Amino acid sequence: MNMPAAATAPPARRLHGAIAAEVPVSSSMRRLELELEEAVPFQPGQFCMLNLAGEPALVFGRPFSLLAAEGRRLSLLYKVVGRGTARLRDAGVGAPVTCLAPLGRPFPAPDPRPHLLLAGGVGLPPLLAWAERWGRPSDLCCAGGRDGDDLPWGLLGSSWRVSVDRPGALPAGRQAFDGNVVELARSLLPASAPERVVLACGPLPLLRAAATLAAERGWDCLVSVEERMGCGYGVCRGCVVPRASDGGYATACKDGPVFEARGLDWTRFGGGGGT
Amino acid sequence: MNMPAAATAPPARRLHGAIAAEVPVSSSMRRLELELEEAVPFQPGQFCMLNLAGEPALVFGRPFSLLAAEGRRLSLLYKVVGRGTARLRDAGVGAPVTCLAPLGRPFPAPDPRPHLLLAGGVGLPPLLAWAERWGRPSDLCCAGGRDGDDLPWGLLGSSWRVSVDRPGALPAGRQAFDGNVVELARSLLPASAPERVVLACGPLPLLRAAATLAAERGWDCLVSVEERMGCGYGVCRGCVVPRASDGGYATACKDGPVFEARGLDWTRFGGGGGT
Amino acid sequence: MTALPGWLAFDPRGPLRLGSRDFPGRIWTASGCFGYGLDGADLGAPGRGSPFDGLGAVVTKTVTPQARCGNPPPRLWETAHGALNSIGLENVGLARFADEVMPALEASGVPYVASLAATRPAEFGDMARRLAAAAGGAAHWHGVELNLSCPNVAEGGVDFGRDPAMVERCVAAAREHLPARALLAKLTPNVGSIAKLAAAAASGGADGVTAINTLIGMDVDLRTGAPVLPRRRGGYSGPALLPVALARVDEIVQETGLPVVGVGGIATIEDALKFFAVGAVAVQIGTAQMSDPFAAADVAAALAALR
Amino acid sequence: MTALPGWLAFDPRGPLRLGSRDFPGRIWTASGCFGYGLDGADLGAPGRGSPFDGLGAVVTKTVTPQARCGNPPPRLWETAHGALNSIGLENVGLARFADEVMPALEASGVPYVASLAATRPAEFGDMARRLAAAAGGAAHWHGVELNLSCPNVAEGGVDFGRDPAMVERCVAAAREHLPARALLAKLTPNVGSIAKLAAAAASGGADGVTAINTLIGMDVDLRTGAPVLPRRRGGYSGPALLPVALARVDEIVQETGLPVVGVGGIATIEDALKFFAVGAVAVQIGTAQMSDPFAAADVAAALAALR
Ligand SMILES: Cc1cc2nc3c(=O)[nH]c(=O)nc-3n(C[C@H](O)[C@H](O)[C@H](O)COP(=O)(O)OP(=O)(O)OC[C@H]3O[C@@H](n4cnc5c(N)ncnc54)[C@H](O)[C@@H]3O)c2cc1C
Ligand SMILES: Cc1cc2nc3c(=O)[nH]c(=O)nc-3n(C[C@H](O)[C@H](O)[C@H](O)COP(=O)(O)OP(=O)(O)OC[C@H]3O[C@@H](n4cnc5c(N)ncnc54)[C@H](O)[C@@H]3O)c2cc1C
Ligand SMILES: Cc1cc2nc3c(=O)[nH]c(=O)nc-3n(C[C@H](O)[C@H](O)[C@H](O)COP(=O)(O)O)c2cc1C
Ligand SMILES: Cc1cc2nc3c(=O)[nH]c(=O)nc-3n(C[C@H](O)[C@H](O)[C@H](O)COP(=O)(O)O)c2cc1C
Ligand code: FES
Ligand code: FES
Repeated sequence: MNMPAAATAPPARRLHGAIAAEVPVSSSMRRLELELEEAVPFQPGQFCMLNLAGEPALVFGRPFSLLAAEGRRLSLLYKVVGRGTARLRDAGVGAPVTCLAPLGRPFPAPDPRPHLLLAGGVGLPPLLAWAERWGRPSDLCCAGGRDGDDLPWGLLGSSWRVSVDRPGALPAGRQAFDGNVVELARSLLPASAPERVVLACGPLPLLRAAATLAAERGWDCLVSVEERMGCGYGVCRGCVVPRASDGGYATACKDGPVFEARGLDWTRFGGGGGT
Repeated sequence: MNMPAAATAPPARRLHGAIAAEVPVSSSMRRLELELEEAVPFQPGQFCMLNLAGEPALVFGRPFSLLAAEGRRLSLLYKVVGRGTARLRDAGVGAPVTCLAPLGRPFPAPDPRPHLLLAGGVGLPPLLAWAERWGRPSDLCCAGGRDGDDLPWGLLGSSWRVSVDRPGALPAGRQAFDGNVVELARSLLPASAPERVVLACGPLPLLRAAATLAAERGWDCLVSVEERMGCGYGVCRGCVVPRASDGGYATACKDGPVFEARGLDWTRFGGGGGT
Repeated sequence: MTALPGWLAFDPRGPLRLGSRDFPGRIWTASGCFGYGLDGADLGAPGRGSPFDGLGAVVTKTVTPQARCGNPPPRLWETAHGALNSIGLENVGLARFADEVMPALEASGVPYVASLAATRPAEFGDMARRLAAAAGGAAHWHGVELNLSCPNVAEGGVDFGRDPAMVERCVAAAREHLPARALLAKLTPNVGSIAKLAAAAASGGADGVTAINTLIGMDVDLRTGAPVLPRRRGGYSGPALLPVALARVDEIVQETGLPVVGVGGIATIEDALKFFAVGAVAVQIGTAQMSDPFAAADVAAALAALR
Repeated sequence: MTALPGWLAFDPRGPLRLGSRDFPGRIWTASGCFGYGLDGADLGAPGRGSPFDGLGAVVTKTVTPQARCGNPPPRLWETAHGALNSIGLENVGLARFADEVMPALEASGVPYVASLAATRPAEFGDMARRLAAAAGGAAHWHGVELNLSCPNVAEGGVDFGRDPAMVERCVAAAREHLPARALLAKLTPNVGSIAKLAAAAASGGADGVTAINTLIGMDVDLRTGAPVLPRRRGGYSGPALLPVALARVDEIVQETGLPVVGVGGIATIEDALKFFAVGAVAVQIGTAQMSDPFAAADVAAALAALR
């Protein structure tokens, strides 16, 4: 197989810090900026485990992909889906946090082949970061949302193609495909389209559909999985995904979250992460 | 025995409401005002069980004496001593609460004898309420604090005599006795002083000392006890104090919190409430 | 939660038949957390209902053959995620229960289950016989729950209730005198296999089991280094207990198929539905009922309101 | 907490002798929650220390005679007050542990205790023999903890560890081959009398016991009505467990006087001091170590800093 070399990951640190900014960027997505004690160099696809200090009700940290780092400021995008993210929204600027970052195996740096980026839901941030760092005009970037309001248009450069589950109001000058993001990609890439490396991040059905598309065409496909995590740094074996090779499991936090799609056993996937 | 008739208590209700105001009234004491769905008529010495809505970390409600009621606004005074009171302080105006009130047997309405009020720490609010409602010039009102800053001077009318554990700065024109509040009363009431009804509220050592003083002089003495409470309305049998008559227990929330001192067995008191 | 989940195997809004009795609902209050079912009616207000509205049953505070004055205070301690108690089965005794409490309950019309504790099978039989004799015609007396699991009494209590053979004999002794009441055995979670205890209760003739009583728990006062409860360890209840109670109910249902009344950490309609999901036929609300006398009534109302 | 409480019966800042071994400290990490003690060293930074600073021991993930790939996901579930896990003892097996993990630990200099699980006494004996043979001279290998209490494996696990006679035989079988290591038996709280298990472990030759492993717990996904864990019930750990663990440690200390290593819900120096108050000789940090790799090191540092 002709896989791109994985970018080398800088070491993770436990960092103290505080919430520096917290703003909505779409009807469902919010941008969180943390001011930490140190800068966090990272590779797109890596994530952090975030703890709100003094919240004994939250037993585990929460994994979030890293979006951007400027000096000691680290940014991510998140959706409020449960009690941890609700507290994050309500904590307010200045609230103390601890953060393990950067964690996990990132998406690879680009090779000469063009890429197909498939992002859905909270799978968008790492692919936004990848496109920002490494995207080329030849790459096709597709993002899926529930409706027009759901997507952070201000962050999606004009090169991003967009699909929505429910048509609705879109910003002036923008268009959206009516369907899911893999259907959008299929509509743009006929069976005869030249080889691309697929990078996919989003809920399990998206990853499955991306893997199927890639398999049909014989393309390489890298998926970033969402699994429930305990430690985030490889010690608890809680965040596993089924490995194709041997019936065993790989950890999403350390062996992943980015995996070659064909390295995973898609028939044994659990219901741990996104639906 | 020649006990004053207990004032009849209005029925308790579960009331929804919200925090309407929350202000410091001394270095350690804060005034909380609740806006409830209904007015709460009460007798001094009665209390409420207060729950911050949506705080699953607090298993039980917190008991607080009732200070004042104006229309649907109910006021109390509290000190931050643990996690419940800390959350109360931090909850902010508008935070939803539920409140069971008014609960418990109040202090009795006055009879012809003059009274001696002995208040310490968070035992002050019910006696403030009593003095406000029923106090006469012949009553002697004594309040004890840790130091000059500890006492809510704005609420203590000039008739209140004050003792402090540690001398320190006092407001202009005010004086304080150096010692505890029962010592203050002894210094003002020689052994030959005429009969008084003692009303005491505060930590256990204060109640003990008040009971001893009253016993020495053959006076009636009513004490309001602080016990850890579960339900506050008599169903859990968690808040008991030892009864003198039969080796059994009475509930602080329903049989009390106000008891005749001689009805309690002071040798079997636990360490549940204030120290 | 606004609609009845489609996955439910039965409609929990309906009445419940246990043994030969029909209970008017499946949301009950737990023993020891709502007294004898005689307090709190006055907490309601015109138009706002009463704490008893919609309850399937009040399980009364456990009574023993003789009155007990209970343990010395402090008896309650809140921990970060639950509560510790060491009440020590303070109760009015069977005679006053039969002569005073039951007539008052009958007068109020609240459906109730009498909770009984004793230290020998024969004593359970005797209590059952006396109750049946005193209140044979009581219309609102739906059942008896045998408390085989109180951690806070010195003689017997949990140890007693951990032996399947003993559980079977206690149930059998009570069953004999209670042909017309639902008979439940309340089990302790402080045991290896709770399903074995449940099976023993069924062999003794129980119509079902109640699970769980409190876990054994403890806290220390860091100022003194001493246990916060005079008897060192007490019963641990409240929110922290829910996953344990759910697992124990599941264990019993999966291994025995018996009707189980679930209890432990339940405070909301969502909590209750989790117990129905694993097969509980009814649920009881304990600690939550203490901090809010309307807790169970609110859950019953929320359940009734599900579309 | 800034000063060492006056009520402490011993100075928990000092080293600990267990059997024939001296441990450099009394704050340990718990098995399964910090891997093999080989991850996380890189999380430290110059001037900010490492997660291993000040630890009395890392108890490594339980290993079994053969490697295991563990249970299907999801394996973890956060509840309102704790965590459920169903890892299923995924581990590299004894051979790789002895050949790869122990040499790496020796190289790193971290004090460690090897956790072993098996399904028969003879198997425990065999594992102990193989470890002793492979690593007889290992300087940082302080002890062995026999995991007699894992709730997440089908064959054996908790049931096995609930029988005092079996506990005694397992300990005795391992003891024979481990004269020079501290030997601990890790006990389950899902039992009536944990003190009886502890006494049995002592009869088998254990130098002390570790208490507690996880409670049995469960949660349900309200969208589907199904258990959140594929194997329905799992191990319940974290903050909710603390009062239960404290009570179980107290029970063992009061009834047997054995050295107990306390574990369950510990996250702070205050939590640790509660266990020392009831007589634990050391404590382990499990779930808290997962959410913060410095949890145990921070507690050790806080303890060392007490005046
Ligand atoms: C590698 C990785 C990167 C992620 N990046 C992002 C991101 O950039 N932005 C974003 O909004 N979300 C991201 N997620 C999902 C995010 O972690 C969850 O939405 C979040 O943990 C939910 O927490 P909660 O307390 O609000 O939800 P609750 O449901 O209350 O959480 C309960 C538990 O389940 C876990 N959990 C719940 N949903 C998920 C999920 N979908 N995936 C993994 N664990 C879950 C929580 O972490 C927690 O342990 C990522 C997940 C992973 C694994
Ligand atoms: C009848 C009565 C009237 C009271 N009136 C007042 C008042 O007017 N103002 C005021 O500030 N305080 C009053 N108190 C004391 C007040 O209830 C406690 O300070 C408060 O419950 C502490 O809660 P916490 O969560 O901050 O403390 P924590 O220590 O975190 O509370 C843990 C548990 O212990 C209980 N508890 C802790 N301290 C006490 C105590 N001294 N007495 C009873 N329970 C306690 C709490 O209610 C809770 O259940 C009164 C107590 C009683 C019994
Ligand atoms: C203060 C208190 C008193 C209790 N008394 C009894 C009792 O008398 N009989 C009994 O069977 N259970 C008793 N219990 C146990 C409860 O009925 C219930 O089984 C347990 O608390 C778990 O449920 P919960 O978490 O909803 O409280 C008591 C519990 C508490 C908190
Ligand atoms: C994810 C996870 C994995 C665990 N694996 C093991 C194990 O392999 N062996 C063992 O003896 N205990 C294991 N435990 C139990 C812990 O060591 C500890 O006894 C228990 O979790 C209670 O402590 P805590 O509340 O600090 O986590 C595990 C616990 C968790 C949460
Ligand atoms: S979350 Fe612990 S190993 Fe991945
Ligand atoms: S607090 Fe429940 S009876 Fe007094």
